[in-house]
Amino acid sequence: MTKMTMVEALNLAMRQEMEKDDRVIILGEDVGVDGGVFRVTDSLISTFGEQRVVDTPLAESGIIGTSIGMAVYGLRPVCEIQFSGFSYYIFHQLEAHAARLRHRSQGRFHVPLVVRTPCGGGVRALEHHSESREAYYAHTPGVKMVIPSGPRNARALLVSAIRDPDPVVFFEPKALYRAFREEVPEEEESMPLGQPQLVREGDDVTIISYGAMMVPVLEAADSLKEKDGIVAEIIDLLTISPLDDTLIASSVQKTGRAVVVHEAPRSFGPGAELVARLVEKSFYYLEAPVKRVTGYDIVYPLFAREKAYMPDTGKIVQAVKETLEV
Amino acid sequence: MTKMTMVEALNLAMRQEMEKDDRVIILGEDVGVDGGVFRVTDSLISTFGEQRVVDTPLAESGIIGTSIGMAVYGLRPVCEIQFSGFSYYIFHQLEAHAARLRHRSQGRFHVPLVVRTPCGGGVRALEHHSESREAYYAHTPGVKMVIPSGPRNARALLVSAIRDPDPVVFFEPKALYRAFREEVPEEEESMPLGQPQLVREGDDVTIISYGAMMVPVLEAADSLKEKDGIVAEIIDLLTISPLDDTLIASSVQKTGRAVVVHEAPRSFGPGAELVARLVEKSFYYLEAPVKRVTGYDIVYPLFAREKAYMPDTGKIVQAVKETLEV
Amino acid sequence: MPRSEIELPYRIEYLSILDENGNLDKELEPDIPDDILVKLHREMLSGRRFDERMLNLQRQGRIGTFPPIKGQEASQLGAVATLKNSDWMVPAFREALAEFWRGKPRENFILFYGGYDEGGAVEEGRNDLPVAIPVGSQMLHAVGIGMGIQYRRKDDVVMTFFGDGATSEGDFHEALNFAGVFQAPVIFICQNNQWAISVPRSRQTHAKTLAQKALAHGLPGIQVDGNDVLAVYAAAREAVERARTGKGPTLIECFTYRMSLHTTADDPKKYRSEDEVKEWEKRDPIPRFQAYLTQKGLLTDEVVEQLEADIAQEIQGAIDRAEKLMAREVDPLDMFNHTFAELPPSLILQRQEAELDLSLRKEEDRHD
Amino acid sequence: MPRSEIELPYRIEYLSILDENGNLDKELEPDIPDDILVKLHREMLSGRRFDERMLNLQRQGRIGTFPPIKGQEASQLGAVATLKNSDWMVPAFREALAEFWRGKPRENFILFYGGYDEGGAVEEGRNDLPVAIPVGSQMLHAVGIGMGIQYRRKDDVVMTFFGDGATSEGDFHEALNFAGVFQAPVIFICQNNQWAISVPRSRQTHAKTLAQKALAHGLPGIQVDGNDVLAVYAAAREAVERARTGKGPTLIECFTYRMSLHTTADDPKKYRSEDEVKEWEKRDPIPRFQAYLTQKGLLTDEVVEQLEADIAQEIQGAIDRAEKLMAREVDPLDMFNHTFAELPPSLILQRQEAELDLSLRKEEDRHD
Ligand SMILES: Cc1ncc(C[n+]2csc(CCOP(=O)(O)OP(=O)(O)O)c2C)c(N)n1
Ligand SMILES: Cc1ncc(C[n+]2csc(CCOP(=O)(O)OP(=O)(O)O)c2C)c(N)n1
Ligand SMILES: [Mg+2]
Ligand SMILES: [Mg+2]
Repeated sequence: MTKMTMVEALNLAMRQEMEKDDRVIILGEDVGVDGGVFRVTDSLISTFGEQRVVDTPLAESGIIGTSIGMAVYGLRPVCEIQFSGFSYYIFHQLEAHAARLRHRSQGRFHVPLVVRTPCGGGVRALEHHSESREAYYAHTPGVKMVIPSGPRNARALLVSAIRDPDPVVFFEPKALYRAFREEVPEEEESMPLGQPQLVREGDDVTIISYGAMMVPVLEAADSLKEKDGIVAEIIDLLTISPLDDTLIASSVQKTGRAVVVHEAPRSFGPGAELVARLVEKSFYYLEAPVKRVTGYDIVYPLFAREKAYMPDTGKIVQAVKETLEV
Repeated sequence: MTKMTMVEALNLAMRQEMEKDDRVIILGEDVGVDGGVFRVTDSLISTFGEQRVVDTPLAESGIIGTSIGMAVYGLRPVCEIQFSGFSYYIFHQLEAHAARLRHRSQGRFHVPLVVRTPCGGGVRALEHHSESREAYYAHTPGVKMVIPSGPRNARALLVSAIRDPDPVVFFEPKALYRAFREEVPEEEESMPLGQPQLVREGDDVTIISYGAMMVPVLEAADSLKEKDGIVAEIIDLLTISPLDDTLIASSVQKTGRAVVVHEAPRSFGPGAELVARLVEKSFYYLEAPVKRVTGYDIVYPLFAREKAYMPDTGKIVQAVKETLEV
Repeated sequence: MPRSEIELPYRIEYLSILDENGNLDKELEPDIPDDILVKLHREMLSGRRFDERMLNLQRQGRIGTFPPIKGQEASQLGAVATLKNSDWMVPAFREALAEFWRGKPRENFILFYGGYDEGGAVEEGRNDLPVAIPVGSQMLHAVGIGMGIQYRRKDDVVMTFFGDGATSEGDFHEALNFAGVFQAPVIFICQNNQWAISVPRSRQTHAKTLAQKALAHGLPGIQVDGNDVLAVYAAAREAVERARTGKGPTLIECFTYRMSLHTTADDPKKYRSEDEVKEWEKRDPIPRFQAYLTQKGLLTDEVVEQLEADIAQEIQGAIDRAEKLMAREVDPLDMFNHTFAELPPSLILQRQEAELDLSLRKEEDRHD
Repeated sequence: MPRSEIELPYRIEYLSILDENGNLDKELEPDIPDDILVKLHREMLSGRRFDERMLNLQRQGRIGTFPPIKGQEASQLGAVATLKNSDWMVPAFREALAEFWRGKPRENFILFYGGYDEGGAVEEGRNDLPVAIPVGSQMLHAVGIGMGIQYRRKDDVVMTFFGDGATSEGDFHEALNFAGVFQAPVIFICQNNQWAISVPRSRQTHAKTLAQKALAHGLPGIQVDGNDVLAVYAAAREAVERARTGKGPTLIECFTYRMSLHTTADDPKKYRSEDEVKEWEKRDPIPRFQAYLTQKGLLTDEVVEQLEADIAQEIQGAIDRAEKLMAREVDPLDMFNHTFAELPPSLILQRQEAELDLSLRKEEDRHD
């Protein structure tokens, strides 16, 4: 197995799916010759040509709108929105059509498209380049919302997203693009959408998170174990929506305590749904209030103040301790 | 005092604010001669003229984008998006600019605009005309999200929204437009944004809701009282975001039980935040899991199946009983 | 070098062949097979009658809000009649006649506006997208389908419909622009019926015509008399031919008129004069075409009379079939069927919840 | 009546006055006061040097990603120089020079790209919106401001900037269309620098020019040599005059070139040839204008030498001031200041939480 960055792993997923399936087509701004501003589609154009790796005009609604048409026609467009902060330009198309054409046509049509887009902060970027608004998509019926947390699961989930018969919004935590390498098998590997993963077992508390936050979550768990003897069970959602809460429920029914971590603003954020699900299914097992460690409900600051905005190991450790102390 | 429908009350709010303040300007599709497709801006054009009641071209992003410019210039645009199901066309402008110009300009500019838009179901409408997606706006820092529940508070809240120095998304439950009349004083009346209201006192359970769902909620409370002797305390949020949970907390600390009701899809919906807040602040008072009575996570069906989709008195009664039984 | 005019490849033209007074421009008269001419007439008439019946049904509360077509029969049918079966059609929401031409059963219209999702079904083999209500959003889908056709090296084309109001939406321009860049085989048919609910065409844009919007994207654009089915057909056939032979997209503005209500929820008296409507009644697309066909010997008064009877019966049949379906008890749980290919666990639970709720209701009803 | 051309009110023109070989079209030479000419030159040169210094700072990691201007000095400054102080300016993200002309302190640029929200501040009295990064979104704000000006019966105008890429966004068309319908006093300045990151102008649209996009909305459009500051100034002055006298909006396409990187995160070698860049270097806006001023007796080599020294010092001053500010410890809690006019209760709690967290951190740091 080769050690790959997330960028390389995502590239591999697209390359192999394109080799296997001529319905798979890449569209987006700068995805061709430039290989994407983060190089995720690097050199795909030289292998597959301009017909299959399409540099589009600068128009997000145009990208998603034509992708919907292609998907209805029977292709499998994988389109890139350059930053998730610009994905709101596609929102009306996604909500009104991608998410609904299956229903509207009573099953005659469906829209197997993937919207790949880099999300999240921590890379000292400009305004609109650090946001995490997965909740918008997660709250939209008819759309699946996926966020990987490392090269290997990024590759495997993207493969499944491409094969999925329904629209998938695929957020790529840009802070992880080159943060670390993982063994990624050359041979085909996929992972079902809709299944959170148990990353580490523990008895004292359950930490639920996803995406780039898995890094400080794991660090926090290490620190808690070493310094405080607290053993956290860790769950990586991977698919935010449709959310399967089976694993979360069983874990918290064991540990009795939970902390939820995400970069997104707290209020009406993904963490709220996790708390609500825990209350619905596991109320009587909860021994302490579930804590949310999240971004604040403010405009994401420029990078001089970014560290103060972002959840990090310290904040997570603190929250876990508070959850256990009570 | 005159008995008014919500349509009339909203019209009164705009008329009086326009009389008092020449910065207030109405913009939207069909808001002029036609008086709006629901007649909410009826005859304002004949009083205030085309300069202040502006029929725009059919372009939602254009409406909000020009309104942002007007607001920055010092006016107070009140723009109408014909149905909230089309408000996603404005999402990028709202998120990227209306919600951020104060921050971006470090306080030099602010964006005092109101986006009025009819929301919700129950009126046997076409596709896209029945949705409730307040969570999108509630999760957006820099934007306020308001939903009235009757003629009188609609008028008073709209007055405050118009006067507010920041952008307000004002959802008008179209099912309530002409559903009932209330006494609405001719003299000026406003209500602060950001303050949920205690609608009815009770000791057994707290029901939290807003908008059109207040009707079945109150009906359910009546029925529970009469038939089962259960006395529910009822809270009407009015402002969804920024959410002040003080009243909710104190109520549930008294009753120990809560049911949340909204039309919006359940997952990642507004109810999740309410549950999360209750868990954060009132966990040790909760005697039963908080129940959510909501729309399902599916495409809103056409009206032959609408009744089955919508929360109603029966579902609320049932949820309250389940909450009390445990 | 200094201040000079830039030559653009396209000029905007206007086309009219059979005018409201029955004058025919022989030179331009398109060569259309007799059976197509007769079918066009039949469908126009049938559309007019269907509209009338639906208005009745709506007023009786038997269906909900719907958008009438009256006045736009020629511009819809003249355009869509130039398509092959394997071509694609992407309508807005006022193109029921075009959809019927393509094979949509009339009862589906009634079901749809009667509140039954079933009415949105698109039959296998008919390459049309369903109705798109969000204004301006559907043209991009047509372009994507066109790009798919190019990718598969087919010689099919895509025709998409939209109104004058829709040309103000940004998505309209993104669609024209993508179509231009990729030279996709798309025919953009603008139904300029002069009104977007209460907003007149003159307020929609400062441009003299809608056809000239093509120039922004380097495409040919033409304005045609949309109440002249011959002109619409001729212009559409030319555009279809261009698209089919790889010569790219065209924008056609059909200059027509919405003679009736925007939808049944609308009251046009608030915003337009009776006189204007009367003026346009003179330009009604049906009488002039009927006169033309009569002159050509393809129609007689008796034939028309018989036609009216046939049409009335046909429509009644569609109503009967739809009402029969609507009279049956629907299973509300069907609403869970088409959100995803497969129900995810969270929706299985919600479906169970809905099922339980429905059964409790039934029980209560029994006890009441 | 039959097939006829429709006369449109506008044709698209091209304007060039002082070409890359120093040829001057005397007839068209605009009458610009000497002090403005000299100031234009100074600011162009200063912009070039500022760009170079910023690239250095960025490479040293002292600031973050930023978009260089090199090559577009004339098209920004020629345009903005025609505005009055009370006029409004709505930039995209590559118009720092236009912003400096309007009075933005250079240190704010450094602060902004150094990651300090403070750099976004707009001083009282300067009627400019801050940088807008979402492509194509800001022109609508300009139109709204223009509508505000009309409403208040002022004779101010609004100038808005955007790139070639931005003309593909739907919002660009909605802005032109609203401006046309309301005849708002807006000057749309398209900085066609031939590239939108890696996408060449030819791929952005099938249209021959970007100026012709005005035709879609019934507006006058003109293409000018954007590296010819005289042509840009002349065209902008004409458009400003038109807007100021109630004659409505204009679209100006400045045909120019991005001689440097898209942003400091970009590698243009991946997508364009060195030859192309070399060709455009010959058309550099600065040398030709400098030669023109020298010929006019407004500049000498010595003056330019002195200018270079002054500029270097000025820039150093801005860097020093910015770095002094950046060296101070910032209060991260400032990030809560500008979400709303007043902090709502939920944010007061979050702010307290952040404060507590920061103080815990400080404590930990002390213990480490
Ligand atoms: C994005 C969007 N905005 C508003 C509406 C409400 N609406 C429905 S039809 C219509 C007018 C459409 O005018 P036009 O495009 O000319 O089509 P016509 O109705 O004349 O056929 C409006 C504003 C909508 N459906 N979609
Ligand atoms: C809506 C949106 N999509 C994508 C981007 C990423 N992006 C930043 S600049 C740029 C290219 C802009 O090209 P152009 O309009 O020609 O301006 P230029 O950079 O050449 O000045 C892109 C794609 C963005 N900022 N906003
Ligand atoms: Mg119309
Ligand atoms: Mg450019």
